Amino acid sequence: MTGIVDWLELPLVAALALAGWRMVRGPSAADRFVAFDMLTAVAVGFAALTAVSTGRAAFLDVALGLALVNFVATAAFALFLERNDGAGE
Amino acid sequence: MFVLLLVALLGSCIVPLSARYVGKGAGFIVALLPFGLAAAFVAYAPVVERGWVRGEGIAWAPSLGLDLTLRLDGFSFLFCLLITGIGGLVAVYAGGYLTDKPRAERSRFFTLILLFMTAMLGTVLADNMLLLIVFWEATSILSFLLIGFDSRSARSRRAAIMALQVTAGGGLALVAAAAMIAQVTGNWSLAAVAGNAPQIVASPYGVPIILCVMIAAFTKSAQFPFHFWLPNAMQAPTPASAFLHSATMVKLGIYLLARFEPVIAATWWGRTTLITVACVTMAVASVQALRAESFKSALAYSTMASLGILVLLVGLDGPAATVAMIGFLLAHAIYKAALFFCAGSVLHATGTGTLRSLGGLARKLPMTAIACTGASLSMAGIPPFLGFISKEFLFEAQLESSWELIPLAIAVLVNAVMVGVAGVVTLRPFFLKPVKPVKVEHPESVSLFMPPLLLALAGLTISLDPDWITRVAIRPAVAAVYGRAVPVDVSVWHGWTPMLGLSLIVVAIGAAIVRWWRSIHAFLRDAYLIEEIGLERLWETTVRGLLRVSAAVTGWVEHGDLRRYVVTTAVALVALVLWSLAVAGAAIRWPVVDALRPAEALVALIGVGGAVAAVRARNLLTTMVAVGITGFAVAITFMVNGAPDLAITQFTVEALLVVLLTALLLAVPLDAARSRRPRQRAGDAAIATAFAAVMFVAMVDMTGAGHPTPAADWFGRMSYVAGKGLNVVNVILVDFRGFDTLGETTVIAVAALLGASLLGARKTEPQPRRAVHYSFAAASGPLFWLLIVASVLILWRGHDQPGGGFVGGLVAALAFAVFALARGVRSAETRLRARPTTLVAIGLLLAVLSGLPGMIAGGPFLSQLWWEPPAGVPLPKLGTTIAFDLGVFLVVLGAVLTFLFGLRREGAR
Amino acid sequence: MMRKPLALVALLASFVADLLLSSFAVARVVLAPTIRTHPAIVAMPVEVRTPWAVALLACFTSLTPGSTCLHVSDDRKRLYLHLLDGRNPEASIAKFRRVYERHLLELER
Amino acid sequence: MTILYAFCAAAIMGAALYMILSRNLVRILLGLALLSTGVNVMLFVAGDFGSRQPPLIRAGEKALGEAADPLAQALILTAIVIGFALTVVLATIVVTGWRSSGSLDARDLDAAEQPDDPEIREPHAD
Amino acid sequence: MRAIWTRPSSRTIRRSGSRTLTDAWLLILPVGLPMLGAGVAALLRRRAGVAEAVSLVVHGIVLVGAMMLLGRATQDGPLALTVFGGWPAAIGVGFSARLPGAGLVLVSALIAFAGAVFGHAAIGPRRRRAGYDALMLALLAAVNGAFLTTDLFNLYVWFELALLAALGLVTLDRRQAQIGGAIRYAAFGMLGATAILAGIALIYGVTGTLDLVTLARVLGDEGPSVATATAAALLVGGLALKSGLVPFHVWLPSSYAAAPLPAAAVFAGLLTKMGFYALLVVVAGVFGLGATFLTPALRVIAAATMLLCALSALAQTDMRRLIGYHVVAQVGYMAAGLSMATPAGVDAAVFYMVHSMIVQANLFFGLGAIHRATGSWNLRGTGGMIRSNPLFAFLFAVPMLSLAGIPPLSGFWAKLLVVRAAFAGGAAWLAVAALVAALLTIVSVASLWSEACWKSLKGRRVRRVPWSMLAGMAILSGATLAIGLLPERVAIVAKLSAAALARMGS
Amino acid sequence: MIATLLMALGVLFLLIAAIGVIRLPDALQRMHSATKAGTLGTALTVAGAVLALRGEGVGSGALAVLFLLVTLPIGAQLLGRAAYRSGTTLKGIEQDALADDQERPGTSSVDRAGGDI
Ligand code: NA
Ligand code: NA
Repeated sequence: MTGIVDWLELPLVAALALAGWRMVRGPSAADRFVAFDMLTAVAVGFAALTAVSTGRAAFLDVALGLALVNFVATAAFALFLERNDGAGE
Repeated sequence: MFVLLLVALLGSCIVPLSARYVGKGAGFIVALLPFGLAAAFVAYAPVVERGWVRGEGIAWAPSLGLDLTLRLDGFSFLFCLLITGIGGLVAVYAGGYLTDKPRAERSRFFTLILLFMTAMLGTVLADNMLLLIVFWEATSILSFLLIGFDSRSARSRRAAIMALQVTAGGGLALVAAAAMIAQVTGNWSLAAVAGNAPQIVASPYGVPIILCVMIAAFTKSAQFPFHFWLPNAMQAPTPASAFLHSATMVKLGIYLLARFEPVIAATWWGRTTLITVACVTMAVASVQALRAESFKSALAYSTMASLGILVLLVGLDGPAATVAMIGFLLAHAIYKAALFFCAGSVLHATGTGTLRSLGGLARKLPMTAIACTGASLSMAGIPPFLGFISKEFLFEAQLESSWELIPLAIAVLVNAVMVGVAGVVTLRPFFLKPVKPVKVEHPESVSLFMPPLLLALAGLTISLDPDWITRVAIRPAVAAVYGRAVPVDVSVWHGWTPMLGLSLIVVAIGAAIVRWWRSIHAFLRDAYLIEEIGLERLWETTVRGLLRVSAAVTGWVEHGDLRRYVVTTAVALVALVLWSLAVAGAAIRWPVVDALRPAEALVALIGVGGAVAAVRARNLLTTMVAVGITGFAVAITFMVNGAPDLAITQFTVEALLVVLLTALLLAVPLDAARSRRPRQRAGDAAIATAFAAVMFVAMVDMTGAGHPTPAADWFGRMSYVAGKGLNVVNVILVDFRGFDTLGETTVIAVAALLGASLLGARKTEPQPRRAVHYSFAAASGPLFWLLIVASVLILWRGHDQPGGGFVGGLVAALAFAVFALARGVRSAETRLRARPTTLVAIGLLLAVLSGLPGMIAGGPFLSQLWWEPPAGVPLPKLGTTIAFDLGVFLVVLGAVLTFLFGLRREGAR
Repeated sequence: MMRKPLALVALLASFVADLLLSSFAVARVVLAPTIRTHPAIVAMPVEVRTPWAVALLACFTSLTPGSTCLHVSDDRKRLYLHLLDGRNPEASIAKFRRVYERHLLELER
Repeated sequence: MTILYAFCAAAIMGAALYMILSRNLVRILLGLALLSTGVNVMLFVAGDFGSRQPPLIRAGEKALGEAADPLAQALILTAIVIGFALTVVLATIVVTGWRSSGSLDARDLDAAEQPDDPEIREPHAD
Repeated sequence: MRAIWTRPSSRTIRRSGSRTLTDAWLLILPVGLPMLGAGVAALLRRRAGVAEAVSLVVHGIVLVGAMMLLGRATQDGPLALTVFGGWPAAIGVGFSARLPGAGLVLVSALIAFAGAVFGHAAIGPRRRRAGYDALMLALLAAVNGAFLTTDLFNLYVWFELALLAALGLVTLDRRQAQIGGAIRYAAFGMLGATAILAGIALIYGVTGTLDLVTLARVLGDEGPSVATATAAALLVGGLALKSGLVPFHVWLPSSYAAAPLPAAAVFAGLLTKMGFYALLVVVAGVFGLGATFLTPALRVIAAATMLLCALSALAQTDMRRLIGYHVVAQVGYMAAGLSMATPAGVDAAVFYMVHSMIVQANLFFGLGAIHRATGSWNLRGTGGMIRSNPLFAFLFAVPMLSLAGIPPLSGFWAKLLVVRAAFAGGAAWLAVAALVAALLTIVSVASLWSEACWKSLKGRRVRRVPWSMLAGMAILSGATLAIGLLPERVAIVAKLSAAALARMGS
Repeated sequence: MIATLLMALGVLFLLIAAIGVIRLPDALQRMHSATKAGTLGTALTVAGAVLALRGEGVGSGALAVLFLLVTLPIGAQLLGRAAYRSGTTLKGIEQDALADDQERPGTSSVDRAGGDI
């Protein structure tokens, strides 16, 4: 099981890299924040795979935490975008 | 002697208080202390007379090498008599001189004068060199305070500072000398210096020691090139000038040189240096004495010349030189103090001290005129005054020593100048006709004319009946300085000797100087060159230059450019590491290469990629996002390497940073235009690379050393057994190393206070804005509660599962963040119901107090107690750790909310 | 009595199905040799009135194939949707109304 | 893997230093945040990460089997939270500075003339 | 239901009996009580008077406790040690009443107490409501924690606490100049902390332990390696930054100028010395004086610090910057002592620390009083203190003369010990540098005295200095005089400290 | 086996989503990819993991997926409108009904400063 999971990590890393690339590359701020959402999903995937490879459910707690917290970051990003043009006030 | 010093010290503090209540007679009351001390010292005369030495010692601070050892020999005894005797007269005189001053000021003056007297006594009595330095420096400080006594005058302040700069510098040289001597001989005794002379000279410290002693002596005794402070010191009130800057303090240099003569003489260059410096000083002082315009400065320069003579006499070899030195010391102290008193009286009476504008005062100040005449005759070396005898000794010493004629010639000339000065300062103010009438505002009083008169009389009586003083003071002093008894013949008439011939020449030249003083004076006055090459100006230029250098250096170092500070720091840090590595000279240990796990490696590299992107981005939002990627990748790295607690914390922190930093970015311009030139950027890149390289190498070596984990292993074994928790990290945080956590919690609490202080000030609420997004607003309520429940669960389960107070608090803060984002800060605040800082304070109290129950139960602080339900009862185990973690939770929650509310509000402005 | 739970189950079922379909649709677009999309922003009239129902509708429309709700009009009468394939907006809107709003109206009662 | 992580820690720290050398206060702030991330990785490298097992004792067992270094993790956790606190505090100070001086350039820090301390002169003015 | 409160059985209690119990309370008191006080003061900060009262009481109790603690530390027999939680030594985090830490706790308690007294008139209700009292208490906790801890990482935590508390105090008034100072302070504080943490990471990686005593033993046994030499340099660099040694000092003088008094006084007295204390422990204790790879650089740093900063002070007209530079220069003397890498040098450094903490805090008090009386921080705007406030002039003269190294005040003995140690250690040039810097200090102090005390202030009335300020100064001036006149006790403590540090690993 | 399959499928969807984030032409379209494929991928992976752990951690896993299902669409709505209102370039848009309701600047200042690397 562990061996296969190790291999499954590779596409995840690729996804991570792509999301990171988009995040850095933009070009618009919205692109970066979309990429951040993607990043969250990939990280949750990582947590799940780690749980399997170590056999410890504790990593699913991490997944839950991630899902909880990253939404707030997305919301903050959105607010930043809305307000940056003075449209929100 | 201790008793006497103690009496002097206490008396100095108490006796002057009388000046606050007594008017004119205060001087007489104050004088009781010095005169009483003088009488007490005279009681030691029988001891000293026999050539014995009285020593006393008390252990004080043996760890520092400091013992209170006092030593009274003939030389010290002579000084003690001069200090206390003249000190008493100064007190009397000052009582009259300062009648106009406010009483508090007079009292302060007496205090300083008496303290100075105490310090002088201490200096000449101290045997331990540290003790000597204590008193020596005290005289410098008191001199500083006395010169600047009239502190409203800028000239006084300047003169005081100059004097302190020079004499305190000399004091430091003395400290160095003492430290080096102690290094060589292993003890601090001044008396032992003579005995250890060969050892000292032979040591590598020999030359520095002698140079330092000379610098100390020359600065104190105003020898060239450190002489210029003395004439300026005449800014002090005249009684102080008479006491400090003529009769006593300036002679401390001579005292020191005399004590060190065996060491100085043991080198081939020591005596030459002394004599050269003395001759230069004498020459410079003579010229300046003739240029001097005021009574006091003419006296000051002549004092300088006299000090030169004394140094010369220390430098000359042979017993006659020592005899002459002691004789001249005594004579000079007596007549010069008298002359200063007279000068002060003239100044006091007429308000002017300029010689050219004075005249005809003999009638108005008759007793002063008599005293001045007597003292001047002694200074001029006219028989039968004491000055004559001392001058005879001087020439005898010159002739008997093994030195060439140049010093002699200079001495003759200098003595002639002294004759001239003596004549001028007596004739001009008192007996010649003034250019214009001189008005006398204060007539002379008993306390003003009695002290100089007594001194003038002493100059006469000692020379007429020298037996007692010779027996008691001069002969023991000579013996003490020369090292063995020397026959001393103090009498006015020695018969027709070469010395008498020299005296006659001196008097003749002196008379000529008096006759043509006006033209000589005028000629020298106009010679600007002398002023120009004066070292005073050089010194001031040096000090000013130093200030400029200081300003320049400070400006160069403290340029105010943060970047350059960081550059300096970073370069220094890297250099320090490289230096340390170079000195240590160890080779790198390479770690055993372990298998590369490609996915994890890529994750880590993505982290690096984020960092690189952050470096390259010029938009602040991009930079923040890139830094976030690094944080994210690092969190995943933690996760895949078995650190769920770290991962969850790092993820939460990253999310919170987004919430908080976007608020910052809302407030500031996002475009960070390049602020560094390309070359600077290249340099910075080099520094950063070097730093990274150094860290990399160190880390490689560290991992090459293996990973010993004794403490970590212990924690793994004991976590459940002793700490009742399955999550070892959490048990470490709340129990094994709970104290770290407590400190960290306090850090966060303090951060919250800071945030509240910085952000809470603005009460202006931004315009209420409509809900950000319909769905978000609608969902924010349930989301809030979901997050709150999650945070409590994370807190509660933290002891056994990933989580704990920190993460719990962060997640709870995120719950409020949802609210603040969806409905505005105000409604989030309303939902909280309390001030965030109140949560912080309560949390901090809870965390600290949770450490006490265990302590009350008899263990150390933070001993966690556990309550376990009886078997079969379905209740969880409870521990004080829960209170601790709850405290942490509240602090974190309150702190993050402080910033969340404040920064979001700041961003919304 | 049973209408509401049934409506809920039906809602969730169609949502899961939509999520799957939507993901495959996205995958097809993304993996196509050349990206061919026809994005459009359209307004969709809303019948449900309760706030939570509107919010839920907005969420469901956001998770189904090729559409994301961008904005709810202030009077809550219109959703503005971004469509990945906006060539036939009326059909898409009609589908949302049929699949989701119907159940939501049911639940709202 | 060890060497790679060491490289990553060093590279992150180097990049952070380069950012701190900038003159834009926000970049400095972000650089400092990055620096603390880098040091955390360094601490992680310092710990023993031979095992990918988390330091969680399995239910029913009394001691930790083979697992990652719990002490290093505890230290990093403390460091993360402290770094977070410092970053936020610095952000607050930067934004306050921006509000009062209107500049994000570190060179302008000293530009303002220092007015005398109001409170010492008028002790109970407020 | 029978509930039993238990303490897990495996804990090893080092000693039993009432003395241990007292030790445990005494050891936590200087840190725990200020922390508790900070919590209470933060809770009640809206009521300025209550917060101040809390602060004064806590400071007073800590002072008494610190005296008892020092008594315990200098007593014969095993030194007091408490490991929090009751875990074995070298496993948990502990506090120990060893020297010089225990002595420095007393000094810091004294300074903080004097600061609390001084602050009665100097700190108005607005600042108290902004959290002044809580921040000062937190600062005291941080400093005492650093002096007492037996754990390297715990030391780092205290540094962070001190950094944040100081930052809070620096920004208390939110003035622009303060913000500038705060940014610099924060940036450099974080840089220093990072260097320290990186050093700790390397040491932990090599040894797997953080206990100072264990580290001293382990590192003493091994020769230097790349990792340990780098760690040492990083720690020295980071701590040099904290204590303001050249060239890591540039941020310091202006930051001190930004802080409100008496916070600046406490910074001067405690913060830089906290850094130096850690340097002392790391260099003399953990790595040991035998680790010669540190000494050459330290000597250069020490000489540069003494000379450059004493020189820089000369041209300053802002009194706070002027004294700020002297604060740094004084650390140079301590570093000079330490850099000799001999017991005599460490002895000198400890003595110097004790002296300089008190004197520098007092000097800042004096500046605060001058500012109160004349309304100016600039030398040009001050004057007339000797006539308007003669008692102040006396109380101010004591630290000034002591700073200049005039006997018989504490500064003289301190400088003497450094000079002697330098000669004895064969670094005569360092002694010369120390003396030259001393001369520069005298020049600077004389002009400060002349300007502020002697010069008359034309056209402006000089106000009376409030009694509480004078009382605060009197406490410290009294201490300086006492150390100067009776230096033996401090000298013995310094000697014992040097011995204790040398023994740390054995 | 099913667990592995689920996980593989999940990871695959995550990868596709990421590719979409790269390949799709503008922010709103990329959001479709991230939200839909990303959510499905995550859910599948977590479900696979829970199966592989024989049900251990099912609570956390289910909650995580549930939470993602709730938050991702809300996040998408938030970001979508924000992107629209901040003036993000929208490629090939054929109809813009929102233009009546919302102002939309020509080019966002964020974007102007944003594309710099
Ligand atoms: Na001689
Ligand atoms: Na001769």
